[in-house]
Amino acid sequence: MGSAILNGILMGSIYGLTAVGLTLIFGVLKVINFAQGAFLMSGLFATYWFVKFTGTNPYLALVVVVPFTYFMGYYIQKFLIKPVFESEKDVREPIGVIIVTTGIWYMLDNLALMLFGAQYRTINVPSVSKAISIFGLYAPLSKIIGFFISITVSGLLFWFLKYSKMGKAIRATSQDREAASLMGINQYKIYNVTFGIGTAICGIAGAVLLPFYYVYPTVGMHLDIMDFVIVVLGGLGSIPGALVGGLIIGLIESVGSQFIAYSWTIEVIYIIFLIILFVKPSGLFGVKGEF
Amino acid sequence: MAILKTEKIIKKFGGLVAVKNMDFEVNEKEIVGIIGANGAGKTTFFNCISGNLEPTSGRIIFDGHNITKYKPYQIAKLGLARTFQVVKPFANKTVLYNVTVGAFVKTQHKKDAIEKAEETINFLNIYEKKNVLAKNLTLPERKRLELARALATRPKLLLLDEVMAGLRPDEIKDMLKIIEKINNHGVTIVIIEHIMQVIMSVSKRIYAMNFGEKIACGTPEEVAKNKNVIKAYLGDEYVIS
Amino acid sequence: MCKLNWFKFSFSLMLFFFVTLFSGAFVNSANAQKKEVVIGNILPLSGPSASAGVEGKKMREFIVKQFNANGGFECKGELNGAKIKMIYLDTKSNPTVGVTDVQQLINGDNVDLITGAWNSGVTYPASQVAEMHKVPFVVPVSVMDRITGRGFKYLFRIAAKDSWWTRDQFRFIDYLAKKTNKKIKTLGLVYINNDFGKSFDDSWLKLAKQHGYKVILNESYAETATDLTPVVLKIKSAKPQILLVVSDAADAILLQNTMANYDVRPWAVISSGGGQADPAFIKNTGKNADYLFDMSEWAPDMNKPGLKELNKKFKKAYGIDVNGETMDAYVGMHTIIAVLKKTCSTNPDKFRKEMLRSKLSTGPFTVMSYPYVKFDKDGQNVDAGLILVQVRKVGNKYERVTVWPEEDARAGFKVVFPQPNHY
Amino acid sequence: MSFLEIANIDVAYGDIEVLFDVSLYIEKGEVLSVIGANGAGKTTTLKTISGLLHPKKGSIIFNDKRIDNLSPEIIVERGIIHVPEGRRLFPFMSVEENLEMGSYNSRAYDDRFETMKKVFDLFPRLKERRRQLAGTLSGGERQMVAVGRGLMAKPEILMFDEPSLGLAPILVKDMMTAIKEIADKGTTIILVEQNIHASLNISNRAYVLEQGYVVNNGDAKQLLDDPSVQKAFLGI
Amino acid sequence: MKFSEKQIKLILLMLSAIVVFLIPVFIKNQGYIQIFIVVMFFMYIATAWNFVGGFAGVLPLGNAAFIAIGAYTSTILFVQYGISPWVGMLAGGIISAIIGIIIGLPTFKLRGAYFALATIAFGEGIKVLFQNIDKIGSVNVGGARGILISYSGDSFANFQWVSRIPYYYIILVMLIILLAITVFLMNSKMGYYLIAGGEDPEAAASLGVNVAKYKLIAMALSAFFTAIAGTFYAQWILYILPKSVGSIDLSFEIAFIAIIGGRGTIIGPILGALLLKPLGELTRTYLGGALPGLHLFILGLILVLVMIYQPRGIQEVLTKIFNRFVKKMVTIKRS
Repeated sequence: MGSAILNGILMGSIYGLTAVGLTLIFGVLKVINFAQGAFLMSGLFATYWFVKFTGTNPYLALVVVVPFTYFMGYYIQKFLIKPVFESEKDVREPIGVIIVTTGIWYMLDNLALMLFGAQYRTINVPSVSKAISIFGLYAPLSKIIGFFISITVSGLLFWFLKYSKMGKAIRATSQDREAASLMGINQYKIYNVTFGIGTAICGIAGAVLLPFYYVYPTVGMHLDIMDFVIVVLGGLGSIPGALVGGLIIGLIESVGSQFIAYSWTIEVIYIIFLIILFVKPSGLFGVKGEF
Repeated sequence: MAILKTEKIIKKFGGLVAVKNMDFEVNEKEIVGIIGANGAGKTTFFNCISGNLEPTSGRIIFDGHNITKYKPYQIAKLGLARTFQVVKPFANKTVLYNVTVGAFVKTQHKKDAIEKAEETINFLNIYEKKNVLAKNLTLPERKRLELARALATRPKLLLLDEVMAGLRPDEIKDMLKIIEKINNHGVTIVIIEHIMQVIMSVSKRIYAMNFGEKIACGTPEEVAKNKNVIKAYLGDEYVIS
Repeated sequence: MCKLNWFKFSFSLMLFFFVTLFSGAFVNSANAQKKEVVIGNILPLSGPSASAGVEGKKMREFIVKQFNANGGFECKGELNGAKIKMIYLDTKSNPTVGVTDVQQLINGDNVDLITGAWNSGVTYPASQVAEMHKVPFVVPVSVMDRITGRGFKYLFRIAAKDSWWTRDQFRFIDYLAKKTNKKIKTLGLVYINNDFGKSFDDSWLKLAKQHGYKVILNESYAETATDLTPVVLKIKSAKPQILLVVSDAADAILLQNTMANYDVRPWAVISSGGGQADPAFIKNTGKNADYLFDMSEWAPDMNKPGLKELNKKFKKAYGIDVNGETMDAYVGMHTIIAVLKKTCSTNPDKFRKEMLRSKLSTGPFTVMSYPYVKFDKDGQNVDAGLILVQVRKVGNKYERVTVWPEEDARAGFKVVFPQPNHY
Repeated sequence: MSFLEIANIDVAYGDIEVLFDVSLYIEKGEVLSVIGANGAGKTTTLKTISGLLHPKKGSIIFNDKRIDNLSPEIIVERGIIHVPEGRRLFPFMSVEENLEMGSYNSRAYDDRFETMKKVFDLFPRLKERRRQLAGTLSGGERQMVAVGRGLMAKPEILMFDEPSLGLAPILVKDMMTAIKEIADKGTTIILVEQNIHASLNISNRAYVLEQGYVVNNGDAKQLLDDPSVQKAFLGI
Repeated sequence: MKFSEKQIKLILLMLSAIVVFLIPVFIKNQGYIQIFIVVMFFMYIATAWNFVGGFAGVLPLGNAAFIAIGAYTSTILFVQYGISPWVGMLAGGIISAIIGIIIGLPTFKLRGAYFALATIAFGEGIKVLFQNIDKIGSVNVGGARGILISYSGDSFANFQWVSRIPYYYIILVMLIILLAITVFLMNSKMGYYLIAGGEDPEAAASLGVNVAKYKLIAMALSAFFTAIAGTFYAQWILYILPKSVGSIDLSFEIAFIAIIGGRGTIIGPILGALLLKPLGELTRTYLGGALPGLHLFILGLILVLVMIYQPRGIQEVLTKIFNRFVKKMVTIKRS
């Protein structure tokens, strides 16, 4: 039981990390990025190939994976999402961007399928995949590292948004686009950067997941839906909310399954999700406009 | 006889009181104006009457019904129509389509509705635009469309929210003529406007609002001379000079 | 408004018309040739079981290439001189896609015969479509019981069915207990929540009762599960002596690695030839799969005549060793070819008659674990035998080593039970 | 050539034209009022200068360079700062952060702490509230932040859109005093107001807009006494 | 002889109708008939989606759930109780409409993206439910194994045939009926109110439109007709499985077909299916093994391009071309 709770917390924080990018992008652009899962897949593949070619530690791969996913997101926003975003500026319920991001998702997933084939790939890092004992509770080192990376990345992101010039500009843009541009902030550059950061976090999540997970072209799909649930639970646009939402999902999955069949836990998650949506659409912890 | 009467309407948004104790009365077939500076609470007050906002407290009686808690569509069906300050046409549909939606209030049949709609469009002199998509209209045309749509519901009372804003003097003149024409057909009209010279020429009575409160009420001449009104409009010192 | 919509509607129908013309052009070209036997293959070429499908496809190509290069059919009858044309369609492991594939093959490509589909869940509905159209369907792999026994006339299965698999799994457990003098009392059952997993679980539960074992864990997990730790923790706390597992490819890897990482070591883990038999499994688990028992119909270390030579040729052509997947395809294709040779016709009734009459035991059929291929009137290969392999370290690599039945076991290897360091 | 010169611009939102052939200029160091009723085009004029809108026709020249097709952030870099109507603060950022955003442009960023000190001198109230979220401030305080934020950008020209809107009369006076003080320190100011008395009192010159046209302009004090101005508003 | 534009369009319509009805007579290859069925099936479900997704102006992404409900209702009734699928079809439609209303009540209060997410969760929730439930009492739901409908000979009552041609005509008739209903509704008060509510709920309400009520009606209609397609699907494939009738991919595909074609227009879903489905089927069958994923990549690309260059769908430009073409025909006839 204790191990189940520990696993729930560790996995939950990692799920949370996968959702942080999604919530950040929503917070600033007010766009739900359906391609989130595909970005995650890209991060996983990038990590995989880095480890395959260099034979080094997956966490070292961050050096390459983060810039790669950052620029991927940056330019996808710049060339594919921005035109639709601009033309929909005055639309009451903009769904064009949702559809474009879904198109990007299909393209990325199937590009990976054509390039790498459908097979499953794992990397074996015995040094971190072994479960170690902490006060009698067991968890693999890779998840513990993942937990700390999740917390660190979220913390760094929080710090970045709170104190850096660019971070403040991002927050200002998210709160009032027009006023921000009157401050001399180029809002589209901010969007590109935000998108880049959001996808870079997916890259980090990929590096964190790979040591105990596997990668194949459509791997993002399950995590995608999971992430939607997480961000709505925690409040769309809230970074701590994403972590808390992740923890809730992780705990339901891990602890809940000690009482009911594992295949039913997902149903529980959907029901909770729908209830939250209907009762408190702003999420459990979301404060509008705050990260 | 009063067709519309509000008693002590209060509307709060969080801590902000947007409308304070508005008592307001309109008699049948009257044209009544509401004036006030930007942010005086005129539109919020309108929204309370038309059901788009529920007042925090108070009572609204329209044509014998207590409509305080009615939904907008129920109020519209009772014969109280409104236009919006920021026009809200169904942008991807034609003028005729827009107006027909309004005309359906009184009929189930498309033929009747279209007939009524065409009549209304004709009445407002935009017949030649009837097959143009609403998004391709000019501002004055959109304002007329907004009016036509409301009018197609064959209302007893019409709430007009700044139908003149953004129009040129000659266009304003046309609009004033239309408003009088509508009124001559027996429709009661309440109109919000800041351009006082415009509103004074049509209204029989005027209410002036500032900071959500009624600060004056009476004939146009009375209101224009009211100190509170001048102060609200031109600033403090103006009254003295 | 009204006018406009009708116009648009008519316009769409116009377009429809053009598409029709366009496709009509295809029809003619597709039917032009007819001096060949067209065999439709439905396989998982993408999706979760893709690696199995892709390797099966390689072996099929290998056989047919050789067969056609040798001049095709030589027999008395309509097929003399005919060659084999293969058409491959991807099922994505999705039953619906499989069904549409079969319909496409029969109705569009006019195939004479169909083979596939690896996933039981696909084979089950897809074979009905073939049956409706009286097109023979040869199943080399899918094991789900319900596939045969439906009174189908044109369905033939070479693989053993799952009740035989589970039967032999329990015989093996009995064997282990007897051989090692260990008292085996408790079982844990873990299965993937799909048609394949569910049908194994059903018969395990029955057999456990019959054999007098106590099931202390019966757990399913969703196909889409991202983290199997909760399942592993449940195993850890229930501590069954024997763990029976049925998985697809991805989850097999995840489950095995997670168990190893949490040091969850029952006396034995016995899997059911699903994901654990996938070539990707050992590649991605390695040491973590050490001492796992997996059920199989074939293993490369069985000392069968002709196998070495076959492996050499195949490896030269495709760069991989033959394995369970490729061998299933191998027997499947050779069964089809052998029977067609005898009938020298694509007539489905003749095919059925010959299928039921034949007992194939020579030539390519010597490489299997069982001595011959023979079908009963349900179309089931009657003596499809099963073996158990254990994953063991050989040299510096992990391999599937045949350990049971004892007579087939690889020289120098014996069952290791209970596994070292078990709980 | 004047400091800022707008020549014959037409501006439209989509198809809807709101400014017709508007021309105006401002000299360095001046306080210029643009007055008119709602919908007259005052805000549009400011938005066009600050680059949020682009004119369909005509030109805007600042410091001898055309700026009418530049994007807002570049115009900010050049030194024209627009304090928008309704304050438009960043509600979930503190007062200090809001002010800092004002100095986002590269001309002002390095001196931000110094400038902030000056702003705090001008509005001591803000110093007390520096850590408070802007969304929780009172109306007057918000307006102070908005003005302070404009100052933080080290403006050459500072444009105010209805700074007195929604403020109690006493606060209007304070605000106008503050604006005057800013002007006295050498910043050129364009002031858009409905409260014409307050604004004309501190202005050098003024333009009167009606329905998108410039209908009158001249010395602020003279316009203040011009009955036609009063008529434009009250219709008397 | 002279024809007006209207007459020419009518003649073209008649001609195309005749062609569509005669296709099975001329095309003997049932493989192509199969593709036509797939295309029409998607035209049908995308048209049903359009009630909510197009006219009511929101983005539902869980419509596969209704297909699942329809398919499961009729299949369970047929397989276990011997009730004809035609009856089951109606039952499934009604159950689905009721569920549509129940789910619509809270979800229509949500805006934009939240609505889309809620429908995704609803769709996935229904799928997982079907996956996990083996039996309810004596009713065998089949769980993750799905339900196979045994073929018991060609029969109209049992809704099953070996030949594809009956299915062709059934889906064709279903499509024509649905289109006729759509055309009729969109030209009635209901249609006007629905579209008005979708374009601007606030303005519509002020004109007397009970926006919520009409959205719910649209939801019920959409659910009803989608569920009927579910029954068709079950009898056509003769096998249902949660992950194939209830999958999120299917929900997405339905929406994308309508959107690419042009949501909120009657022709949109037709054109969308006509563009995307044959492309998908042909690349899958002819390139299938060679480049798996290519057709989905192309789908994604089309989605992105359409949203950037033709946000109102391909119908806009195609209708223009068609109208120009008809005009030209008029002038030719006249000269």
